[in-house]
Amino acid sequence: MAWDRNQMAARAAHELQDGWYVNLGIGIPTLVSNYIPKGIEVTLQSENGMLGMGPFPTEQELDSDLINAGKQTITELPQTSYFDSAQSFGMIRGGKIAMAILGAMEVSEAGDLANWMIPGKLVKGMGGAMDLVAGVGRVVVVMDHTNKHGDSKILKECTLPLTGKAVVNRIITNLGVLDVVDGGLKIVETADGVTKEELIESTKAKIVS
Amino acid sequence: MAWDRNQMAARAAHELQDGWYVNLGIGIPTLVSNYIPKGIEVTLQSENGMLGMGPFPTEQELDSDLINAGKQTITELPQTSYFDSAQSFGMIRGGKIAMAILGAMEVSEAGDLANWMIPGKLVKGMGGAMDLVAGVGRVVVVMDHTNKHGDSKILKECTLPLTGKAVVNRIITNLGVLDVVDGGLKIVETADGVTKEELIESTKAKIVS
Amino acid sequence: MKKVFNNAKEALSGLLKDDIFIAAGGFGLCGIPELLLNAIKESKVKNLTFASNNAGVDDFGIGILLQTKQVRKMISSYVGENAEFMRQYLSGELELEFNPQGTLAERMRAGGSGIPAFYTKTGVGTIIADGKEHKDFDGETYIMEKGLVADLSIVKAWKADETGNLVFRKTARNFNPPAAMCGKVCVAEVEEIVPTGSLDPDLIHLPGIYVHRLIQGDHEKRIEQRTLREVK
Amino acid sequence: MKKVFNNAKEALSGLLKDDIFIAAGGFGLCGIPELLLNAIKESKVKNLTFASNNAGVDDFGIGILLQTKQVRKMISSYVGENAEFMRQYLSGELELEFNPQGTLAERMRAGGSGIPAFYTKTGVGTIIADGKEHKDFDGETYIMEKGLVADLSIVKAWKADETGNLVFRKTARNFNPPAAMCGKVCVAEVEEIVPTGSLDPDLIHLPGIYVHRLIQGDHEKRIEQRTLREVK
Repeated sequence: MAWDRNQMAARAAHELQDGWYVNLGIGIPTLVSNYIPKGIEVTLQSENGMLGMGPFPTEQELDSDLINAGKQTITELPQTSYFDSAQSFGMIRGGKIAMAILGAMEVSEAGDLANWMIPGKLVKGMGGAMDLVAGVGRVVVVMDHTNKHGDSKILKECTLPLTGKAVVNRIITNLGVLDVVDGGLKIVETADGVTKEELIESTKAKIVS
Repeated sequence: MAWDRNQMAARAAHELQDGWYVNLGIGIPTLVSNYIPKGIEVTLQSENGMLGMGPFPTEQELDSDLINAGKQTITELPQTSYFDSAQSFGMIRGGKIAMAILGAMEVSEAGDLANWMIPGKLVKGMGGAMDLVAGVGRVVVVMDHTNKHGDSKILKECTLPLTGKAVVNRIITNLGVLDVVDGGLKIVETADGVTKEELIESTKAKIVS
Repeated sequence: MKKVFNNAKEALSGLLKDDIFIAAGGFGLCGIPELLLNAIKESKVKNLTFASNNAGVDDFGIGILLQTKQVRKMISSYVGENAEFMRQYLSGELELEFNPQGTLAERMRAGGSGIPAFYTKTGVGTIIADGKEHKDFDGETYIMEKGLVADLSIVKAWKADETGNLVFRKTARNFNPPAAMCGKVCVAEVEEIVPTGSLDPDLIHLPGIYVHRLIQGDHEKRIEQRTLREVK
Repeated sequence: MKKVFNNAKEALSGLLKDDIFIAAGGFGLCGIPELLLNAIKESKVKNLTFASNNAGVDDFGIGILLQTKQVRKMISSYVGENAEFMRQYLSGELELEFNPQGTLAERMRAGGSGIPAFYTKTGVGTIIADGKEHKDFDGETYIMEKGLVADLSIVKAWKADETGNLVFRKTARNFNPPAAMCGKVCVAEVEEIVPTGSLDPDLIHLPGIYVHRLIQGDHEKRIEQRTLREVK
């Protein structure tokens, strides 16, 4: 019933197209790199200043000068290039990154995204998330459909402070896939064992057909 | 009587300070590099994208990938670095270049500079001159005091289209040295064999003391 | 996704149309995309707008497209070396927009970096500022300049790997990186394509993300002003 | 003009005062000017404003200056790793200005490049846009962000020559070049100073014009999240 984290990541991986430069957020989006379809070459950007992010290092490969945007140690690949953070966000804002796959706290039916702060709670900062959603060619959100209280994270309007307004193109949850279209959200597909009605029932936003 | 081109360049070279990064325009300013005082290290910028410009090449050193802003073949030095033109003008606009020494058609008593176009005549373009005069720390003009008709090139107001408004700090001519100060121009020194009166007489701008 | 093409004509296939806006790298005749310019000439597309610091000379660089009257407008900082340019400009056949050199470079960099406009002191109080928005910051006046986004960028580099990572040589770098950034599509010509993995990732001047198509070829690399020093 | 100093304390001599604004390179704990931060701690200057993407951890990076309460304000994009930071922030002792990461990097680059302000889409429609000038370009709304100019920049590079030309290593480059650019004075610490002439002029990441003082020293280069893959 419904998709687990890895199935969500695998579904998100089907969004990738050959030759694309892509930015993956932390959490489930990171798992997407495990499911890149055969024959599809994508280059992962790490927004601190790297294109061509490789896997985590072995003990021998560990290098304190080589970390990703989540501050984890990583490795480089044959096509890797390094650059400074101004250049890195230049390519993000300039639309050179074809797609970002990100987690979210809330998404609205207009494609508004909230994923950086909860008022009254510890605020860590938006990091590069606002730049990414404003700049990249396509924003795909991967998240659980509901929060731990069972409430829909897809809403008519976000209740949390926004990361970006009208920035999300597609939402992939454990229950299915929705596109942000004119007038609301459109169901693209449902997860294994989930009916259209169940998906609609779990979604507190306008579904259009 | 008065300074020749080389004496003007030699005088201009005394404007240089140790450790400065400097941009020299074409014409007499280029000659300044022949008179850099002993013990003074300056680094010359070529605004197409180079710091640490060396002398013209020998036949053997000739390299089509290595030219200065005047499109002449040049050489590099041990401290040379190359960068792109956006970075190059970033350092110019950002005030990182301590001084530019430039030629001029006209300078006004307010420090306005005209050195790029004569209406009705062939206009070649301003190149980097507008960026230089707007951005560098100090602008020194080196030019003949009068034009070929014997008219002062130092004026109350420029008659030609400006390269920059209130940008010139010091004017070095064949007759002497003038500073742009509040209310007009101040005589700093006169050239060999030129009296203060002669300098004033040749200058169609307000001289203050 | 193969970026490497056999020649300039193939690399430009599908990208050229009348009336498009092309950003070109190079300064003077140094680091200009000569092979791609030749292919544009042969394509016979016309009414082109070029953002390029210079306009080449009569028989090299963008100059060859002026001879064939394929250029409608130039955005440049200095065009002094080109007699045919001047003839067309003075006769009104060719439109010319002068940009200060640094403003032109920054407009390209901005357009490629999602910055629609920025402020600069360059040109304040001159005819360049006419009609542009003025704004004061900390008591100084600046003018607003807009980012440039070109339909196509053509650039020249020294080396590339197969993923389009570029390395330039000496002052031939010049406008090539900002020009590459500002194109919706960028085609690069290089002297040598090396296998992916043979360039040091720390020493790549322009990451392959900016480069969509790539060719290797022989370059004339003409010298505009051969200036030698006397050897004593 | 000698740029090379013996140690961090000497390199900062005459540059530190209460209330100054310092831009620091580094991302997380990677590529941070650890020696200069230690010397700032020892100098006991206070009321500092820092523009730095992160705030270090409690006992490393800018965190050590939070422990000693030398910092009045941070301009950062992410400060999640620092418990003392959060305590001071929540108690009102520390002022915090969140900047989106790309906006912060671009503000530094702009400030160092004579650009007092630029427009970006980043943050439009969010609390980051509150009070900022909005402007439409081609039907899209952007906000104006201002360039940052710091009294002092402190950065960390891998290698330098004696004229201050810098080379960085892998992702330790990050904010260091833009931070260096935006300082009225910039002090750099490196792992190795090599003789002038031993760096390839084509492969210098940051020209020495941006670097006023220079030290060589031993770096801890602490790893924040040691993440390994399993070897089968």
